[in-house]
Amino acid sequence: MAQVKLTSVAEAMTLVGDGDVVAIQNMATQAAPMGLVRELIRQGRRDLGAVCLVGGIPIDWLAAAGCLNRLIGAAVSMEQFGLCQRYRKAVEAQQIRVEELSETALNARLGAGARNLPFLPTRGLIGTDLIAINDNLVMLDDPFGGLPVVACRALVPDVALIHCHRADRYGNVQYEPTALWPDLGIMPKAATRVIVSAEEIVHTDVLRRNPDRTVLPGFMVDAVVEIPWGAHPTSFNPNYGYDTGMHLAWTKAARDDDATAVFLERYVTGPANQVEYLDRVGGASRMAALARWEITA
Amino acid sequence: MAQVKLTSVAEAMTLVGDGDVVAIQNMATQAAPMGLVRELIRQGRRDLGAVCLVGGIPIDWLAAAGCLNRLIGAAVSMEQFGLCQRYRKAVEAQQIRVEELSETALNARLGAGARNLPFLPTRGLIGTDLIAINDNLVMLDDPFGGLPVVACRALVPDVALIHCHRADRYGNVQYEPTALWPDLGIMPKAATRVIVSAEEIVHTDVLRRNPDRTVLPGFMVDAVVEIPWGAHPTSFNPNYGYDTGMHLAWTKAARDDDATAVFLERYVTGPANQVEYLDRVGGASRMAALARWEITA
Amino acid sequence: MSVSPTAAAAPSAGAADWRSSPPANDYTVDELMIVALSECFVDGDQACNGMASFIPVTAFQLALRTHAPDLVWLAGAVGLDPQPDRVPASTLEAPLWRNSVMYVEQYGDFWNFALNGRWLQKFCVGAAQLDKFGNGNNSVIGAEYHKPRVRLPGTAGLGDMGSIGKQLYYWNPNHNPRAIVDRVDFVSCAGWLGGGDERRALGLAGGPELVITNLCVMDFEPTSRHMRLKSLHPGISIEQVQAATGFEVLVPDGAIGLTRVPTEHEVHLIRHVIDPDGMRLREFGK
Amino acid sequence: MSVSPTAAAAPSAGAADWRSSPPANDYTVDELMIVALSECFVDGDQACNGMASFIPVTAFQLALRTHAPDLVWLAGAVGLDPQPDRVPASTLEAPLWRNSVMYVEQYGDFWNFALNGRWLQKFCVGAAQLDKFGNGNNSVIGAEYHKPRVRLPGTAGLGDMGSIGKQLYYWNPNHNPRAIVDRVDFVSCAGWLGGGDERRALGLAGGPELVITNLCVMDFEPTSRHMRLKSLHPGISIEQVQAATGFEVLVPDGAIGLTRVPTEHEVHLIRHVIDPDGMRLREFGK
Repeated sequence: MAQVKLTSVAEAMTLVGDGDVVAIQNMATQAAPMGLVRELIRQGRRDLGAVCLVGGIPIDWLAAAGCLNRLIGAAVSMEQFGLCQRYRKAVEAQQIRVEELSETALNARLGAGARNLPFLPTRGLIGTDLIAINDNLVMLDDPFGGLPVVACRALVPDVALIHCHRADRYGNVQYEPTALWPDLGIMPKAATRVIVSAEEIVHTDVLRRNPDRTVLPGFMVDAVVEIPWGAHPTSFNPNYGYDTGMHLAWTKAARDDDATAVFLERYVTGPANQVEYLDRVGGASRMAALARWEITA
Repeated sequence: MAQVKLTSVAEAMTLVGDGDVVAIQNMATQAAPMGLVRELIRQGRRDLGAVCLVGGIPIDWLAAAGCLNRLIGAAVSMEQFGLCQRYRKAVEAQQIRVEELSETALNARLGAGARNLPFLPTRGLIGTDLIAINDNLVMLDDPFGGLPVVACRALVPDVALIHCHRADRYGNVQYEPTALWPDLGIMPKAATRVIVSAEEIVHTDVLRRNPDRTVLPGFMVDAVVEIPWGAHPTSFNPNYGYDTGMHLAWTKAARDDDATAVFLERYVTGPANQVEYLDRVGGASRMAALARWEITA
Repeated sequence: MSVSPTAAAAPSAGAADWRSSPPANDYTVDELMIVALSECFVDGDQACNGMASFIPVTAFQLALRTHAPDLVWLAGAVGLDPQPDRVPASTLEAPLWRNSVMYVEQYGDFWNFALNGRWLQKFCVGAAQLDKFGNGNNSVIGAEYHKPRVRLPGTAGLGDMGSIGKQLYYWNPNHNPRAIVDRVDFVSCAGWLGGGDERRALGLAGGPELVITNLCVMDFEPTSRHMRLKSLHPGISIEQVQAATGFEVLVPDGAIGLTRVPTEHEVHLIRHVIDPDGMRLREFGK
Repeated sequence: MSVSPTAAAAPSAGAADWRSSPPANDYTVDELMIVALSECFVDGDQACNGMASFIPVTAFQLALRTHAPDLVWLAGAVGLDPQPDRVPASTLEAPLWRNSVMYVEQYGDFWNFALNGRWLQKFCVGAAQLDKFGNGNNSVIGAEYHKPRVRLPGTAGLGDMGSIGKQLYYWNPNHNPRAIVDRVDFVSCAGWLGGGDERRALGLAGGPELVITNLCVMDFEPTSRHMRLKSLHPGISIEQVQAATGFEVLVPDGAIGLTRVPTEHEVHLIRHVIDPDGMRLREFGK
């Protein structure tokens, strides 16, 4: 299995087209593939649909940059840093349309997509107003005479964006022992294309030492890119914590259109590469502090 | 979570009643909870239904001892050691009735049981003769207009029997990094009661060193028993290989009713405990050879 | 076998103190709410928390250290039985999961546990809007879903937890008539729906049990399923509750009890052991 | 970045040899079958094996060492790209998974890959009975399912693989009229069903491609989907095939080709590198 998938971030992100549905790994302040997301913005992708379980700062930056016109997910929130204000304003201005799903319904839609099933059922959402407004959900009688279920139509995102601890050049992806969020468990299996950024690219023999930690086989991955600190400013357990200062700087900038534009230029579209980005957000000393989980207030 | 689940094998197996549906972890020659199964036979349980993905020697011993009257599973085979002859004869004599499912259909039935759903769908089995003869499978139209699916009715076994590498006294169960068979992934989550045997009972602090290796939380487990070499004569990777000599001795004995009775008395009902059992199957030197995976011819 | 003889005793350390401790004089409303919520959890319960859930997280840890040492806490739906140093700045980040016995994977495992009716009996809900029948809304404010006046974070796990047989415990540190309303603008967490038998008729077990606010504790009248005053926090009047609520709260006949005041021991645990950094005060905008 | 410059070259070591190696004089039928099956797998394919699959396992490893270094082998549906010492006594036990890049969990992961139409394109099927339309039977011999004359092991993964769009490659080291029959007693692996369009009408992609036995290689005529002779093993006649088959095998017009003879290099790899213990001979009752 020697097909090499290692490439540059610029090349990798050409696998995303305007209008694509893009599944983005993320949980509030955790584990977002930020290096990949910033490149999406730099390349000026438009009319994207984002899929996330609980999207945080990547959704807000994509919304602020005008890349999104729809979102499929269970929530958008930066937890302690509050709602994503640019996303919220775009929804309220009807620039982004939301398909809001419970967690089991999102998992069911993606699970059906991964397994080539037309739908999967859940018993979540029953009684809520979220079913009637969604063409991808329908009440279905149990053919065995039990209680009805909510059938959730298969969702096959065009692309999934994933960040991981290490990968080899063939796209085999490893995670350190840590909490695994649903995005990783099912998003890349449902998506047509998969782009992975890794803290580190290693020789395949390194992966063979811990085959239980490999979470995606190379044959599912279309492109892999080395991006150290690639989840910053979100956390990437156990390597580093989320960057409190960066989240606060964003929530402050996001209140104002001009400040938002300045922020995006400085941190997203301005830096030519990951090294320049890291310099602008504080460089090696700040990364070392994040690695000690010191910036968590 | 200090509720203590640690008990004796004799006490634990009283959680299984005559007539129960018992899900048994196993894959051909691997990872069967043999210490628990032998105790089921010693206690003379009757009219059991066994659930297995691919059952091997535990199914054949239960069949030989007259404990089973039905089986739900995808296959029964000891792979290189051939078909399970006592099970086969009992089916051909209509003493055991078989509900034969493909692997996805069994996973769907158990998955629905675990998730309190009335059914889960699969696209496996379509076109085979296995659907029409099974009341727990029915063709169902896709409510979104796509291809039909096979709805698989929820299965909730009364008890699941699991063997693991280590557990604490509260029933938190750990596996070493190794192949995880579907039995472990879903059987104990679907079953009403869960009985676990462990190679070793350890302090909870030992589990806290590798929380990613914990596969079942104590709150799902009803009883935990320490049984070293508890999967013998099946393999338990990485600790030890399957016992070739013991499998061959069984396949020879199983050809003849008297030899079968002698075998069962000697190895199953005769030994009063695991120490006596291990003595009869070769003692410490043989176990050491199995730990080196030397007996694999 | 290597079981330490002290293992079983460890979780109930300090158990003697909490029963005999006198009421505190200097408790604050956050501590009162935490104690009231803590009392809802008993030995054998399994409970988990979501995002920004400082009051539930503190309440679970208080229960574990007092009356419910055998409570099972699945922190952030990820870390089983963790031993955090203190309540951290996030209730859904790694510092909460220190020394966990198990990491639970979300897609494969957490919802296996949660959907199964036997496990995770109780769930704490923070909702932007809550109505008289215990329905929650974290989706949108405004009449048209796709033209919202305010876009809220989204249903996340609430859209499941409301429908799959859990007992729901709402908490709200800011009891006001825009938050506790006659009818939610949009049902993103199923409560008693239109009241009466409507929820049960859909085959839904469980449902809203209690509402704990900065003013009072409320339950739901068993026939109508209408929100009802259960106890007033010390110093709060029925009129104050009524003025802060967007509908007429049911008031039972006879005297209304007072919410139990935290003991000195409970206040000590909350302030100095569980949450010395005062993260719980973030829920009060501090 | 720590990628070794030699990593990409490693899998194709010996690639020069296999193209120029002359036909072997002393090959045996097991080696002939393995080479024929090996040719079915090309770079980029993903393939997995089940229980007691010595011929497929040897064929995958032969393909990896010759014409298909980029074949992805998911050994026993568990170990990705392993480096076994030699073919072990079981094709579904740990010695096969030595040095795997990934362990695939069955419930959560393997069927995600297998059910998805894009991955695991080809599957090797060993069936107790195989019929003229490529339907397989590993369930029961006899007219009544619940009163079987012979209880076979069970459908296992075949009941899925036949229905979910895979290309099926049957192998049988003992071509005889009780194994290759007019109609299977029971369909536990869906082939071309009743022939013609019947399979496609059910929305099933994929289907039986080839049958490789100890006598010949057969495919399926594209319109009728009836089993058809493709090549004869050296020294075998059409009449011998016909006598060993439970129905009339289609014979195409013109000359029937011979199955390609293994090269000296292929024989060397099979006998001395891949399977020095001769585990493949177990399929021939040795």
